[in-house]
Amino acid sequence: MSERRQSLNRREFFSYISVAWIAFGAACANLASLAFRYSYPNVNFEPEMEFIAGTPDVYEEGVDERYKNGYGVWMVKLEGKLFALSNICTHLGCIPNWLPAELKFKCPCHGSGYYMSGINFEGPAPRPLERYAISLNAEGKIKVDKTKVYRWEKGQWDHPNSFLSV
Amino acid sequence: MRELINYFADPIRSFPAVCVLFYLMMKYYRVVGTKKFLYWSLAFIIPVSIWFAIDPNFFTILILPDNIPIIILLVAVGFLQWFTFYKAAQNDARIEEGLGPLEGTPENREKVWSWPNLVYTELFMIIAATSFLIVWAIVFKAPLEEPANPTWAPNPAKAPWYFLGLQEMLVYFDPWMAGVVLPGVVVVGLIAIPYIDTNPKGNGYYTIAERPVAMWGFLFGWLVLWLYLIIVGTFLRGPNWTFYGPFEYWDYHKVVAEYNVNLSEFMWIKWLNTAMPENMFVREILGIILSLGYIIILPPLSAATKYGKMMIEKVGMIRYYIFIVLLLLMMSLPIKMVLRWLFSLKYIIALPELELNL
Amino acid sequence: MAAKGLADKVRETQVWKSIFRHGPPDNARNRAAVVAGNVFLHLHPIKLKKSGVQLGYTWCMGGLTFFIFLALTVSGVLLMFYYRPTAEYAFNDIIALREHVPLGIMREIHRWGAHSMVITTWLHMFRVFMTGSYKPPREFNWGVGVILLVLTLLLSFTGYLLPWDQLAIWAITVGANMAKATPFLGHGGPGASLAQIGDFVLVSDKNDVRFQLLAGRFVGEPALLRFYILHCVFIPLVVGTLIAVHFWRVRKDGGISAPL
Amino acid sequence: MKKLEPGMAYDTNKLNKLFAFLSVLFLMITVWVFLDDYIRPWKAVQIEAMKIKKEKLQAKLDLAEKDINQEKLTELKTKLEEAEKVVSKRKQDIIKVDKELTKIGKKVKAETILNGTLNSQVAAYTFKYEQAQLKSKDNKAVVFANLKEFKKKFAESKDRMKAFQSEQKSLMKKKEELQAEVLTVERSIEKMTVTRDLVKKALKKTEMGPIFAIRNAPFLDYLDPTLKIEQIVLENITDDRYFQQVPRVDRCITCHTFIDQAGYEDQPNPHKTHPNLELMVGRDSPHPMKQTGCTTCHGGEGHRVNDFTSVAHWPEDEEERAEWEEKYAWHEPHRIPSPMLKLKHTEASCVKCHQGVEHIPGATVLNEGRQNIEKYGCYGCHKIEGWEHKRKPGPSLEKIASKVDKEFFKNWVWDPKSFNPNAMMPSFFNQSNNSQPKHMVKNIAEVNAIAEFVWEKSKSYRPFMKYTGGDVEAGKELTAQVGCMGCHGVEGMEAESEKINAYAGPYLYGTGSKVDPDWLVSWLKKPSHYDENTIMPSFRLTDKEANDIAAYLLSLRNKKFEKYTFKEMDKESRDEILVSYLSAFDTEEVARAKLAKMSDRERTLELGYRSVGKYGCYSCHNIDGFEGRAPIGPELTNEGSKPLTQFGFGLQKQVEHTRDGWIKAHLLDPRRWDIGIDKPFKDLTRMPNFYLTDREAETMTIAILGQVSEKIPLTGVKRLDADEKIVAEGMKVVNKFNCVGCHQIDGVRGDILAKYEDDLNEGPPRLVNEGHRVQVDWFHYFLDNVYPIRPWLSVRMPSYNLTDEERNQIVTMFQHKAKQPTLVDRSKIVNWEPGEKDAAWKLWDEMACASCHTAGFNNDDPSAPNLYFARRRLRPSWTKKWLEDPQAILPGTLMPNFWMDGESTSPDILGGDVDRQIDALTKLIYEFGTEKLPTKNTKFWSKQ
Repeated sequence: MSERRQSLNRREFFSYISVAWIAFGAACANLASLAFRYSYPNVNFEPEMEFIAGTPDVYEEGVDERYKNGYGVWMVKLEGKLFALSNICTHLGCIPNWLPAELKFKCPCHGSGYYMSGINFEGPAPRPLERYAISLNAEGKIKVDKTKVYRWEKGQWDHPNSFLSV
Repeated sequence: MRELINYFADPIRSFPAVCVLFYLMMKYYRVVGTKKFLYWSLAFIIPVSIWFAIDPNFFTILILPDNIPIIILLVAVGFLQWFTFYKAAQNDARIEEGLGPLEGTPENREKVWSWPNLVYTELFMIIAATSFLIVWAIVFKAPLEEPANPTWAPNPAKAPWYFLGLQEMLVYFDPWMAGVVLPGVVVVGLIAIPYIDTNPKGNGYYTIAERPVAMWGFLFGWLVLWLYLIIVGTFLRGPNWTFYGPFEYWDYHKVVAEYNVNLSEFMWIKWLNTAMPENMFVREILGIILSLGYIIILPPLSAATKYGKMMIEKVGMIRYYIFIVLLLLMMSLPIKMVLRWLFSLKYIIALPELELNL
Repeated sequence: MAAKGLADKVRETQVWKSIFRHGPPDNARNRAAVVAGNVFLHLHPIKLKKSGVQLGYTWCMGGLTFFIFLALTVSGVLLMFYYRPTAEYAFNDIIALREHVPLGIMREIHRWGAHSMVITTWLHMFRVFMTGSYKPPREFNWGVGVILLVLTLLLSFTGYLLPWDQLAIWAITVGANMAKATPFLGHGGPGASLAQIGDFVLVSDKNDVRFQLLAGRFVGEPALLRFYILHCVFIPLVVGTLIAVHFWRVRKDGGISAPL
Repeated sequence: MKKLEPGMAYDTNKLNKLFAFLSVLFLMITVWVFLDDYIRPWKAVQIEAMKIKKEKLQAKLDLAEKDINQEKLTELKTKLEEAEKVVSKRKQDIIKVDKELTKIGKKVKAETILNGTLNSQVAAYTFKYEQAQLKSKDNKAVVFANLKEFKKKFAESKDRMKAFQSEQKSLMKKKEELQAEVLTVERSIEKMTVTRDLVKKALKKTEMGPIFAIRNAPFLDYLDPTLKIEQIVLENITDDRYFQQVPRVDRCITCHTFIDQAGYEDQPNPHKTHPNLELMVGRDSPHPMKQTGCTTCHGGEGHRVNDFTSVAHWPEDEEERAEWEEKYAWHEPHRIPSPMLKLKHTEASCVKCHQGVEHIPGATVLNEGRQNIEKYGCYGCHKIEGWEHKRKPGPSLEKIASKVDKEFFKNWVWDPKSFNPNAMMPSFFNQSNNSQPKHMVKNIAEVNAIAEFVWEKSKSYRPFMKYTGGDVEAGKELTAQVGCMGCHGVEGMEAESEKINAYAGPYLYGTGSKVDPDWLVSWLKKPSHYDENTIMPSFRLTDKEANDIAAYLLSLRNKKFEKYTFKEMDKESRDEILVSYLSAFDTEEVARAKLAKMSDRERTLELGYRSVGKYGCYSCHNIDGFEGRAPIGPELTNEGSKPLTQFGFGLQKQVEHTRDGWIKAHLLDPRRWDIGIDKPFKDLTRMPNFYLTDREAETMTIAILGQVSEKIPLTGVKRLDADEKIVAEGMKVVNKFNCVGCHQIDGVRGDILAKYEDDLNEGPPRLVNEGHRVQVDWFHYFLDNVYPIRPWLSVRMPSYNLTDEERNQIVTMFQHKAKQPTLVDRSKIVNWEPGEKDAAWKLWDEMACASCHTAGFNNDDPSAPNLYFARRRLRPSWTKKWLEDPQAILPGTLMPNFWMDGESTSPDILGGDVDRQIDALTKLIYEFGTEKLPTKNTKFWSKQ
């Protein structure tokens, strides 16, 4: 067998065929990566993850529910901090209610309760509610970015983007 | 010059011309099937095509994205048709010399390995085809018109290009013929071909001399009745399905004088100069007789001729009759076309009461 | 040389050997083994007549038709990621495919591929006729081929509606109106008016073949869904099956034709 | 040829070479796909936008830096250092507090754990207890005891926790106090630099560094690209997909990046800010971008982004077209039902959402166009939805015989402009398509027949007054003064007429050659006597005044026109036309037989009748016998959506092949489509020529373009509230009687004021918030019993012939526009506080009110309204506002402001309190005011 191979012009054989297979492989890989890229849409129609929530002075101390239904966010002003609290229960993803009389969030599904700050204190919830990134834009308006999440148990609530000092 | 071409492109004139061309081509296929002919015709066709394409009106139709496949098809068919003639001419010459076809020579009958011969060839074709498709896709965007609107029809409303031959037939036949019966006959006829054609020669190699009937019949249907009609339907039919020359602007308001008369009207009003009979079958009696005669009486009559007898001897009664009926049905299209052009004949049988118009 | 040595070492590993059960296909045994042992390649015979590999003889149109069918399947499946066959979204989704979906030529590949497949099918049949390859023993396979041709046209035709633009619905309207004229089965066809018992109309615009095709009297949303299913599921399955038959019979009827 | 290996069809080497070649080609093509997909034109635009933004932010940053008071900043910084020193002295204390904080933190944490455990125990025992109760288990009591125990513990733990937490808080506060100096200084530094820091942050985002490159690299751009397609999804506005209405998606902002951000006005397109952000696009405007979108107004294909042309941009003019063709390879987009409107036509779209109103604020060109449609009465012949309530544009011809001479009538119909260059009546004859002699003969026959027919139908009318001759000069002055020019242009006062551009009534030109003197004087005196439906009001002229005005108008003669004699009817032509009518459904023979049975007179009248129908005279004029006939022209309601292929361009190659091109060309010369086309006489285009100016045609084109079939969901359109609906209805009446010809209503129109540029006070009063000014019952009374209010005016408020409903609509219109209640309880206005009344009289004297409002106080000529009638007329709340600052309500008014800048001119009365002074004065006016209303003969100076 090796003798037969010797009889071929080996260098030529190897060079052309390897160029051919490498180029062919690369082209196929190219097409495959295109197909991969194809599965990520460039535009989507989900509710916007970023929204402008007015100026800081519109909020009073306490929980503000005006962005809850549209964007799923409570704007909470507490002890000189304004933050955007997620309205998704950390237990099984239900939507808790804000009970202004008892000053707590109470989840109707399994009874998890959270303080105004988002810290859980009763029921099965394993951890506090999440906070979203909040910042001021160049016009001085509040921008809430739901793509960035800050979690208490990771010590992220001290991150400068997780609250606004007011 | 352009006016002249516009004038001659009208199916009334171009159809006979195409038929004549077809006749010449088949008759002198050995002249056509030479490289010299190919070069000369290329030398002629390429500048002429360029000249055609320069015309803005023709160009707009030409580069409609959905018309590109037709151009590709035409180029491919043009070349391959020449190529078959070329091969057939070679083979036929060899056969006359008693050498047998090229495909049958010992070196071509030699068995070769699928790997790498066949597998590589296929791979190359796949790569080439993929590349071609991608380039085509990049260069030409798929058409997209206004959103579907059931209340407003675009003008012209055309079927996909591969059905334009059928749509062109609609000019001459009612939908049940052009859209149902004739396509059905085409499919049935195609399936029937191997069973009718008992000629054992020409299996596995290009030849024309050895199977003239099959070749003339098939190529006439394929080139003239199918492809030519697609060309007409695509390039020469504009708004209102009116004829437009290749260099003509598609003016929506073009009006063509056209008034067609039924055979029964010819008969009763023009020839007999009486009123139309009340009974519809009586009214259409001539058409009915002619049509039935065409399909029922012509076959036995033809069987009695010299050619008929010869064929029956070769293939047997049943095959002969099936063949003849299919042939007659195929020929009904050019016959109807010619009748329309010569006599403005609308229907041979006009029974709108039964939706039966022929 | 070092590279060559490495290559040889790779070839001797258990993994390589488990995948490629034979050596490089440069001798008779391996050439046979590679074709016979590979599920994709074993469609081919191990050896075939020389004319069968010559492009001048085969034009490779049948093979291309099959390849384009595969390419259409892949691109079609990918298109289904972004296309919803509803009157509400169909047109907008087609615009999206051009305007913002990544790889903006997917639709073009599919559409031009479809046209190509029609062309290659025709040319394949043209070649088969020219070489008389339908003659015994291949009569049946020619018939299968004719049916595949019809199905190819139907595939293309059903797909024509999906962009849901004026071109689409009016082309389908023109096409579907021919079904209306089917003798005895379409309400505008000859003989339909005979199929009537008193007031009871057997063939009318709401129960004839066109209605069956469109699921309505005109091209509307039900027709869109129906054509979508026909285009994406039903016809491709039938075509796939018939292609298998067609290939099988090519092998069983003595491979690619050649002079007897 | 090389000998091949056995079993081989090809040389393996050659195969490999070919394979290599094809593979490399394949690879290159796949790379091409990648690039083709990656390179999209909008990306370049966005990069450009980033650069622009960077420049702008840089400038802003420089400004912010400059704004920061550097001296103060350094001062603060030194202060900070000092503060730090102070604080560092308390280091020990801080450390101590920190330690305590850690300790207490630990305690809190421990307690939290305990608390949590107890909480769960409580929950668990609650459940257990409930179950035990439910199933009546034996251990109920034990469980309950446990539950109680845990509850107690939980409560205790909670208490402890609260204690710890409050301790924690106080410690934190303590720590803050210890650091107080530093914190305060830090805070004030931050306050100073906050703007700068924000801008800096934003500037950082415009950097195009390696991260930017990676985020937007091919293939990797799925991660989180910064260059991306931006879109607005409009739930309230839909695309018509014919089977479905689909929320519209506009992606225009992908390239028009700063369209809603102020500050980019100086940039070229597409980066320019939208003009007039307060009205359009701006976040706080009535049409915010996210709700209104872009294509709603501009049209075009908003969902497309890849190609300048496919978006269906449309150039403004030839110049821009050429520019685009070069710059963007623009061409006319194909297969687009509605391309973008030309920029100058954008206002057409307002109509889509603002329906049922006569006037769309801000849409100046559109309003002008609609006004022109009203002026020329397009709606008479063409149905337009929403215009059905308009009266017929032309005068009634039911009694025409008594008004003008038949010869005049014929000549007028033949060519109105030759009599009156400003005639609004369009020209039907001698146009480009019917000026051939063979057509003229027939046209002349038709006009003769029309005249005969109209005279035949004309009812008899006898003027109730005789013209007795008058003073031409006095008449001219009266014509100029009383207010005729609010509705009429007048010959002899061309300059003023042009300024006012009135159109509700005809331009009075050559009147002497036109009308019967007796008719004229009767008409002036009492228009409704001749035509009870006329909108022409009575000016309450004395007989002398009427005669004087008539004398002036009769002195206007068109001598040239008077000499015209109209050609006799060619009877053969008449018969020929009649035959063509009669043979519509019959053979010519039958038609001729029918004709033969008719007398000569009958034939003429028949042709007259047919011709009135043919030319649609009845669409604009009331003619007996044509009541209820459908208008003659095609409906224009959806003209703006009509497919282009349905417009016949004839042989007019120079007309732009667009909707607007056709419409404008059609308006300028409707007969042009017949040029070069052979049509039978009866099929010639009949739309008459209005000889419009280019501007008129342009604005009308815009108004017509807005008539589209597009459906906007109710949630998307401007919906009128209860008040606005009433206002819209009332405005229809106001426009019908052309009140706006004289009165400017809240800033709109008041055409005649153009005549009083020098002193607006001489013109008809501007009505600002009129519904707030006057009382409803007074208004009703006034409209029916007009009496002079402002003694200095020579222009008169005429008396209209209003129905009760119309009067009601006008009054409620003003009332609801001002959002006022219907009635004012006048009995409760005046309730004097002790001493207030005296103070009021004192003010009255000090301000010398009676020096202008003299009526009833002295015998001087009044130069201001009679205040005795103010009680019934004015609303007290308005009166106060008026007194407070008349200029704010009616700039330029002669009423002085006595409380300039909130300071009284009489500081010693009522303590100089502005509000109390105004209150007192108001009360005074209502105190001495009378409940009786004046009549038209009431003198200005009368107390009653």
